[in-house]
Amino acid sequence: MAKRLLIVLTLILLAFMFWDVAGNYVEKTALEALPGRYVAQGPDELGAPNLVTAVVVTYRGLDTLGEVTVLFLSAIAVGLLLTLGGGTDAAEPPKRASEIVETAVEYLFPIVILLGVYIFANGHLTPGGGFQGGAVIASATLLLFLSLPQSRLRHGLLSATESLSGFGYVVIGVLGIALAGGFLDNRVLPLGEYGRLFSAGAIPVIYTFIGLKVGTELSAVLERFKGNAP
Amino acid sequence: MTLDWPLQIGYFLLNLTIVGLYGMLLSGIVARTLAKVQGRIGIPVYQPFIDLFKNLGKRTAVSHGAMFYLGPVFRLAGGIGTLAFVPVLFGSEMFSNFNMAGDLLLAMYFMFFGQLGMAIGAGESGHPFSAIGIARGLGQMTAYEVPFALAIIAIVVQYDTLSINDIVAAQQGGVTHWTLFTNPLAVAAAMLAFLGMTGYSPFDVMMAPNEIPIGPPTEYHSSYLAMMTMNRAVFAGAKLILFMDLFFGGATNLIELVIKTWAIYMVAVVVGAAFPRYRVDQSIRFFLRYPTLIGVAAIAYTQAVLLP
Amino acid sequence: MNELSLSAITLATGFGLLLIGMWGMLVRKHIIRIIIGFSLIDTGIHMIMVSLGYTRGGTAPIIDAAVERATAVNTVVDPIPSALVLTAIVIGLGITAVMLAYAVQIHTHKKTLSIDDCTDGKW
Amino acid sequence: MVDALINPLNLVIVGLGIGFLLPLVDGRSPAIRRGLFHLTLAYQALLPLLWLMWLADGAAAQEIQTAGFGPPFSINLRLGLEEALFVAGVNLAALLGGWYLGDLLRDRAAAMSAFLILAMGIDGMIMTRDLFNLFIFIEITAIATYGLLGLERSAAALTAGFKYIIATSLASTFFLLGVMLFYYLTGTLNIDGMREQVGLVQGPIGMVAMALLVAGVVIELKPYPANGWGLDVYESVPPGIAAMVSVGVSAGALFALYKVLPLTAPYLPAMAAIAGATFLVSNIIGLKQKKARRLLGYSSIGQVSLVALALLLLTRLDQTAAIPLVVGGLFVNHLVAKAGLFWLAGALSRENIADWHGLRARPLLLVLFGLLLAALAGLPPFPGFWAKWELVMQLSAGGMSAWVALILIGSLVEAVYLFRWFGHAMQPADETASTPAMPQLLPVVFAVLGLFGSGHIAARSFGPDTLATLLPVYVAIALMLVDGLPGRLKAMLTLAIVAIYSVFIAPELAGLHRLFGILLLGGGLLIAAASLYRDDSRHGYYPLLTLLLLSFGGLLQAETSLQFFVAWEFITLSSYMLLCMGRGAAPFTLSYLIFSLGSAFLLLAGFGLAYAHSGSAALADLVRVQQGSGWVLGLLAVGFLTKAGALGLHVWLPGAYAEADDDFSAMLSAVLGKATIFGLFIAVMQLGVKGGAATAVMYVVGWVGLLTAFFGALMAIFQEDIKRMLAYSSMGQVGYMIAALATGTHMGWVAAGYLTVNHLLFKGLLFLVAAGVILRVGQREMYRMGGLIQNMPFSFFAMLIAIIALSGVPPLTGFGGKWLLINALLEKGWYWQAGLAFFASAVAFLYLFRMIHTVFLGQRKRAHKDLREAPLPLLIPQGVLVLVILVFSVQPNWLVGPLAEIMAGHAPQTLVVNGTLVQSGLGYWDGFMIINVVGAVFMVPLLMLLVLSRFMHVQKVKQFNIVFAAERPESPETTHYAYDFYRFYERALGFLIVPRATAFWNGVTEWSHSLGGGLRTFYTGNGQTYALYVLLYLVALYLAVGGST
Repeated sequence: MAKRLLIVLTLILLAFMFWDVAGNYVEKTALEALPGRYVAQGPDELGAPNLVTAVVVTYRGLDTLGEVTVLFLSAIAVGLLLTLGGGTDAAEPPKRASEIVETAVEYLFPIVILLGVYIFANGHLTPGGGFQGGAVIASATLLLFLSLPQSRLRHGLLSATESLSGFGYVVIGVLGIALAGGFLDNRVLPLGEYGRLFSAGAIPVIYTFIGLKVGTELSAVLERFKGNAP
Repeated sequence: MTLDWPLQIGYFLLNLTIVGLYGMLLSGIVARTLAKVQGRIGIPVYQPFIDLFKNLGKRTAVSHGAMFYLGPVFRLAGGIGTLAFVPVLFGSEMFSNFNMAGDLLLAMYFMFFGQLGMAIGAGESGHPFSAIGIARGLGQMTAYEVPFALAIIAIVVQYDTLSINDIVAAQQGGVTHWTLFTNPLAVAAAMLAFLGMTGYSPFDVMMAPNEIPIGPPTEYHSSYLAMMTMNRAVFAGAKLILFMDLFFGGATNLIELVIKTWAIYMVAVVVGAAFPRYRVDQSIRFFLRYPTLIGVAAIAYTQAVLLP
Repeated sequence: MNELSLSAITLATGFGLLLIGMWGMLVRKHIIRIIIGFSLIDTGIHMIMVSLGYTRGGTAPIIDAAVERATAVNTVVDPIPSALVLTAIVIGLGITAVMLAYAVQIHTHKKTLSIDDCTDGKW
Repeated sequence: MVDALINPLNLVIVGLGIGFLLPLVDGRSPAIRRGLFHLTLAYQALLPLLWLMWLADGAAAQEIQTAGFGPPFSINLRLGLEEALFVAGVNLAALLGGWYLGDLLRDRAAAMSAFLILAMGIDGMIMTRDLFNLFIFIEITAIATYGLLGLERSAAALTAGFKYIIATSLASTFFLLGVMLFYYLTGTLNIDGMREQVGLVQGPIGMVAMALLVAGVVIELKPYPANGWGLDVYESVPPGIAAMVSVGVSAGALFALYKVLPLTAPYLPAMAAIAGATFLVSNIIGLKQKKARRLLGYSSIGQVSLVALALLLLTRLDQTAAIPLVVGGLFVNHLVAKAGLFWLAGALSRENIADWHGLRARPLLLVLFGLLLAALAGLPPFPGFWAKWELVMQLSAGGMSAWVALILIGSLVEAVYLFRWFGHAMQPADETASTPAMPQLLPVVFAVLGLFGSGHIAARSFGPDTLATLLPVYVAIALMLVDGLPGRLKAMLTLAIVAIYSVFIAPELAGLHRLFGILLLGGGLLIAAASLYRDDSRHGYYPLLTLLLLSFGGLLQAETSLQFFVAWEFITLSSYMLLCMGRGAAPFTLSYLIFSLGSAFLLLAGFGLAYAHSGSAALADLVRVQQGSGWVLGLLAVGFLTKAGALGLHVWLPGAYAEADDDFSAMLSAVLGKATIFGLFIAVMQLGVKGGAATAVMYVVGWVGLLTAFFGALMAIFQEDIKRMLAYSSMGQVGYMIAALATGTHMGWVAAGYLTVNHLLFKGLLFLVAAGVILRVGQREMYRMGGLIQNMPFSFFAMLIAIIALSGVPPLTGFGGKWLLINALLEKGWYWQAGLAFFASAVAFLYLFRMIHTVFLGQRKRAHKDLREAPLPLLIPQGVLVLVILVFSVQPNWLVGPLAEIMAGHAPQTLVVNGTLVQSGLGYWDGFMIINVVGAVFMVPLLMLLVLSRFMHVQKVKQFNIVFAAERPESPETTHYAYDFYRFYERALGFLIVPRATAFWNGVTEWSHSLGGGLRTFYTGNGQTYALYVLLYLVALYLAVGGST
C-alpha cells in the first residue's frame, strides 16, 4: 500500500511539474527563424511543396535514415525473439474468418496496396510519405492475415526487398556526397517542375525505398506475431 | 681525549678488586643479617670467600656446549663491564674507571649484557628449570625497568644531563642537594625498582629455590659457579654505586662509599626479610602499578616544580 | 495561462495522457497493460510535440495552390515538429513491437504475464 | 578516393549499409557473411583510430554536414579529439566483442546486423551535434540492445530485458520531451545553436526542460537505485553482449551527458551528487555480491559513474583542459578492462566468484585476470591510474577535498571486492576445469595489450621523466616472457639486472637518497641473493621481484610526487603478487592489499592537497606548503603509517609477513619496510617543521610510533610461530623509527636513520636464519624445534649477533640506536614517551630470548638429530650482514657521522660527532672505546676460565645429563620448556593485547557489508518498482534544483 501511495505522490508531483509547462505555455504567433527559413526557401531549394517532407527527407534526412534503422532493428529484434527457440505456441490452428471477409479482402488487398504506393509516391506533394505508405501496405498484410490466418508471406522476397531498399537508401545518400551538397542531399537528381510527381530530386525515390522497406518490415513483424512463421 | 691506557687499566683493576671484595663481604653480611632476623645463627661473614675458593678448587666440570661454557664468562664480563662504565668516586681520576666511554644510558643498557649471555649459556644446558627461571627473571625485569627508567628520566630532566659525573656533581654541596631530597619521588620509584633488581624476596621468584632449584644457574657448578659468585659481588657493587651516584650524592671517598652502599643494600635486605615471595605475574603487576605511578609523578613533579 | 488557446488544450491533454499512461505502467500488473500504458505515454508525447509547433491560426506547411508562397511564412505552422513527430511515432511503434515480442516470449517461458512474477534477477 | 575512405561519416554509412545488407546473404554463404561482419567492424575500428592519431597530431576537428546545408538547417556531426577517442574505444571493443561473439552470432545474420548497427548507433550518439538526432541514435542503440538481449532465452534474461526496456524507454521519453521543450524555447535543435541561446532556457518551462533532458541522460547512466534493470541485464545476458552494453552503450550515454551538460548548467551539482552517490553505493553493494557477472555489473555502474563524476566536477571547475586525460583515461580504462573481464567471465563460465579457484594452475589466465583487475583498481601503468591522479590533483586544487575522499573511498571498496575475487582465483582447485578456447581468449589478450598501450600514451602526457618510471614494468614483462628458464638462472638474471641498474643510478643519488639507495637496492640485492637457495622454478616470482627492486630505484629517483606515487604503486602491486605466492598466504593477501591501497590513497589525497597549496607537483616543493601543512602532513603520515603497520593499522602485517615465502618475508620486513620510512622522511623533513597543526600531527605520530613499538614487542612475545614473532618484532622496531622521525629534530632523524640501517641488518639476518631453520625443520612453530645449535652453529651465531644488535645491549650496533633514540626523545621533551621506549625495549628481550632459546637451545628433538646447516646461499648473505653489523659496532661513527651530515642539511644540528665520540646536548657515547673496553673486560673472565679449565677435567655430556630431580627426563618433547613460554606474562599483561584493532576492522568490514546488504534491498527485481524509481528520479531532480519557483 505504501508503494501505491508513493506512486500517487510521484504522479501528483509530476502533474505539478507538467503544470509548470502547460500553465506557462504561450502559443506562438509567428514562426521562429529556422522554420521560417524552411518555409521561405524550402520550396525553391528542394522543390518539394510538402515542407514536412522536405524536412523529413532532406533537411533532417539523417533522422529519417535513423528512423528507418530503428524500424529495421525492431523487425530484427522481433524476429530474433519470436523465431529462435520455440516462438509462440500455436497449439490450435486459428479459426478462419467468414467468407464475406475473405472475399472482401481479395478485392480490397490490391487496392490498399495501391493506396499505400500512392501515399509514398506523392509524399513530397501531399500529406503522406514513405512511412505512411508503408504502414498502409502493412495494413493490407494485416487484412490478409485476419481473413486467411494460414497464409504465408514469401520470406526471401520480403527480406531481399527490405535489405535492398535499405541499402538503396544508403546508396542514394552516398550519392549525395559525391554529386550534391552532402550525405542524403536530394538534389542528386534534377528538381524538376515544382508540384509534379517526378520532381523534388531524389525525394520520391527515397520515399519509395522507405515505403517498400517499411511495408515489408511491418509485414514481416506482423507475420512473426501471427506465429508459426518459418 | 688521550688516555693513559696502562695507568687507566691499572686503576680499573684496583677498583675491581676493591668492589669485588666489598661485594663478597656484603653478601656475607646480608646472609648473616637475614639469619639473625629469622632467629638463626647463620654463616660467618667470610663464608662467601670460603665457598668461592672451594668452587674454584673443584677438579671436574661438565659442559653442555660452547654457549654453556661461555655463559659465566658473559655473566662476569657483564658485571665487570658495568662497573667499568660507572665512576666509583666523584672527583677522583683514579676511581673514575672508563666512564668517558659513555653516559648513563650505556651503564643502563650494559647491565643486560651479562644477563643475556648467562641466559643463553643456561639455555644450552637443556634444563627446563633454567629456561623457566630465565623467563621469569626477564619478565620481572621488564616490569621493574619501568619505574627505574622513569626515575632516571626524571633526574636526567632535573639535571639536564646524562653524564653520571655531572649528575653527581650537581648533588655536591650538602645533604640537601642529594636527589633523595630534591626529587624524593624519583628516588622512591628507583628504590622500589631496586628491590626487583637485587632479586631478593619478595621478588626472587626467578631463582625460587623451592620450585625451580635456583633457576637459571641450576646446571652450573665448580668454576662456573665460582665465577658467578664473583659476578654477584662485582655486579651488585656496580649497581649500588650507580644508585649511590644517581640518588644519594655519590661518594668522594671509600668510607662514604661503603656507608652509603651498605645502607642502600640494607633497604632491599630488610624488605626481603619482611615480605613473602610474589608470584611472577603478581610482581609484574606490582611494579607496573604504584612504582610506575610514582615514576610518572616524579617526571611530572620534575617538570612542573623543579624545572621552572 | 493567458487565454485558453487551441494548442494549450492539446498540450494539456497530452500531459494528461502522459500521466494516465504512467499510472497504467506503474499500477497495472499485466504486462500487456503496461505496454498499453507505454503507448499512451507515447501518444501523449506526440500530442505535446505537435502542440509546441503550432502557431496561432496556422495551416499545414504544404506550399501548394492553397497557400500563397509569398506569405506562407505567416500562415503555416512550424513544419519541424511535424517532421519530428513522424519520426517519434515510428520509433514508438518499433519499441512497442519489441515489447510485445518480449511479452510473447515471457509468456512462453513463464506461462504468466504478471509483472510481479518477473523478478528473476534481484541482487 | 582516399578522402572518401576516411570520411568520418563512413562510420554511419558503412555500418548501416552493411547492416542492411547482411540479412541478404543469409543462409547462403556464412563464411562471406562472417567475413563481411568482421571486416566491417575492423574498418569501423581502424577509421577512428586513424583520425585519433591525426587529431592528436593537431589536425582540425572534422565538421561533417549532411544534406548540403550547414547547421542549424541540417544535421551536422563532429569528429574532434574527444569524439575520436570515444568512437575508437567503442569500435575497438565492438571489433573484439564481435570476434568473441563469433560463435553465438554465427547463424544469425539478423543478430550480426543488430550488433553492427549497435556500434554504429553509439558512434552516432557520440558524433552528432543535433539534439533530436541524438535522440534518434539513442533509440537506435536502445533497440539494437533490446534485440541482442533477446538472444539469451532464459526466463531471467527475458524478464531482465523487459525491465531494461521499460526503464530505458521511459528515459528516452523524458529525453524526447526535453528536446521538444528546448526547441520550443530556443527555436533550434542544433546543440551549438542552443548553447548560444541557453539564456532563453529559463523560467518554469526552462527548468522542466532541463530536468527532463538531464533525467533522460542520467537514467541511461544507471544511477542508484534506478539501475536494478541494468544489473539484471549484466547478470543474465551473454557476457559478450553484457560487455557491449557495459562499455559501449555507457560510452554513448556518457558522451550524451557531455553534450547536454552546457545546456543544463543549473543541474550540474545535482548530477554530480547522483554520480558520486552511485559510484560509492554500487561499490559498497558490490561487497555483498557473489556472482561474477553481477559483480562486474556493480563495478561497471560504479566506473561509469566515476567517469561521469569526473566530467561533471571538472566542468564545474572549468578545467576543461584536463578532461581528455581524466575522462578519456578513466573511460578507456573502464572500457577495455571491463570488456576484458566480461569476456573472461564468459570464457570461464563460472557463475560464482568463489568457483574461480584453480586459476593459479593456468598462468596465462591468471596473469590476464590479475592485470585486468589491477587496471580496474586504478593501478599503474594503466590509463585509469593516470586519470585518477590528474583528477585528484585537479579536484584538490579546486578545493573539492570531500569529492576526493568520496572517490578514494569508493575506489578502495571496489578494490576490496575485485581482489577478493582474485584471492578466490588463487586458491588451489581440486579439479582442473577445461581451458577456454583460444579464440575466446584472444580478445582478452588484446584488451590487456590495449591497456598497456593506452596507459603508455596517458603516461606520456606527464612528460618523459614520468614515462621513464614505467621502465620496471617493461623489464618485468620481458622477464615474464622468459619465465620458462630454471629458477636459479632467473634469480641470477634478476640480480644482474638490478645490480646494473643500481650502479647506473648510484651517481645520481645524494644525501638521504643515497642512504636509502644503499638500503633499498643494496639491501634488496643482498636479500634477493638468498633466493638462490631455492632451486624450483617459482613461476612469476623473479619478474615481480625485479619489478619490486627496480621500483625502489624509481622511488629514489622520483622528482615529482607523481613519479613517487607510481613507484609506490608498483611496489604495492608487485609485493602483493609476490605475497600471493606464499603457500598459506591466501587469507592474508587481501588485507595486505587493502591496507596498502588505503595507504596509497591517503598518499594520493595528501599529494593532491599539497599540490593545491603549493601549486607544484615537485616532491621537493612540499616544503612550500604553508597553510594546510598540517592536513597534508597528516594524510601523508597516516598513509605511510598504514603501510608501516602502525598500531591500529597493523592488522594486515603479521599474516603477510608470516605467510609470505620465507625469503620474501625477509625482503618485506627488512627492505620493503624501509621504503615507507623513506617516504616518511621526505614528508616529515619538509612538512614536520612547519609549526601549527603540523606540530600536533608530529606529536600524535610520535605517540603512535612508541605505542606501536610497545605493543609490537608485547604481541611478539606470545607468538609460537617464528615468522609471526619476527613480524610483530618488525612492527615494533618500525615504531621506534616512526617515533624518532616524529621528533623533527636533527638528533631524531639521525636516530631514525640509524635505526633504519640497523633494522635492515638484524631483521634481514633474523628472517634469513628463520628461512634456513624452516627449510631444515619443515615447521614454523618454535616449540617443535630446540637444541639446533648443534646442527646449525652458524645460524645460531648469526641469530645471536642479530638479537644482540636488536636488543640494544652494548657493544653491538643496537646500543647506538637506543642511545640516539632516547637522547632524541629527551631532547625533544618527550619524557613519557622515553619511558615507554624503555619499557618497549625491555619487553623485546623477552621474545628475543624466547626465540633463540626455543629454536637453538634447550633439548633437541630426536627427529632433528641429523639436520644439516642451512644451505650456503642463505648463509652467505647472513655472513655479509653479520660482518656489516660487526664493522658498524666497532666503528659506529662510520654510520653516525654521515647520518649527522645528511640530516644537518634539514634541521639545526644538535648531534656532534667528534672522532669516535658522539655527543648530544645531554650525554655522550664512544662506540669504539666501548667495544674495546668490553672486549678487554670479556677477556678477563675468559682467560680465567680457560686457565681454570687446564686444571679441570671438562667433559662434554650427553643430552639428558642434567640435574633433574635425580631422574632421567623422559623425552625432549616434555623437557624442552618452550610452549606458551610467557604464560605468566599473559596473565599479568594479557589484557593489554586483546585484539581490539582486529575487532575494529572486522567491525568495519561487517558494517560495510551490511550497509551494502541494506542498500541493495531497493532492488526488488520488480520492473514496475524500477519504473517508479525512474519517475522519482525525474521528480527529485526537478524538485532539488528547479522546483516550482
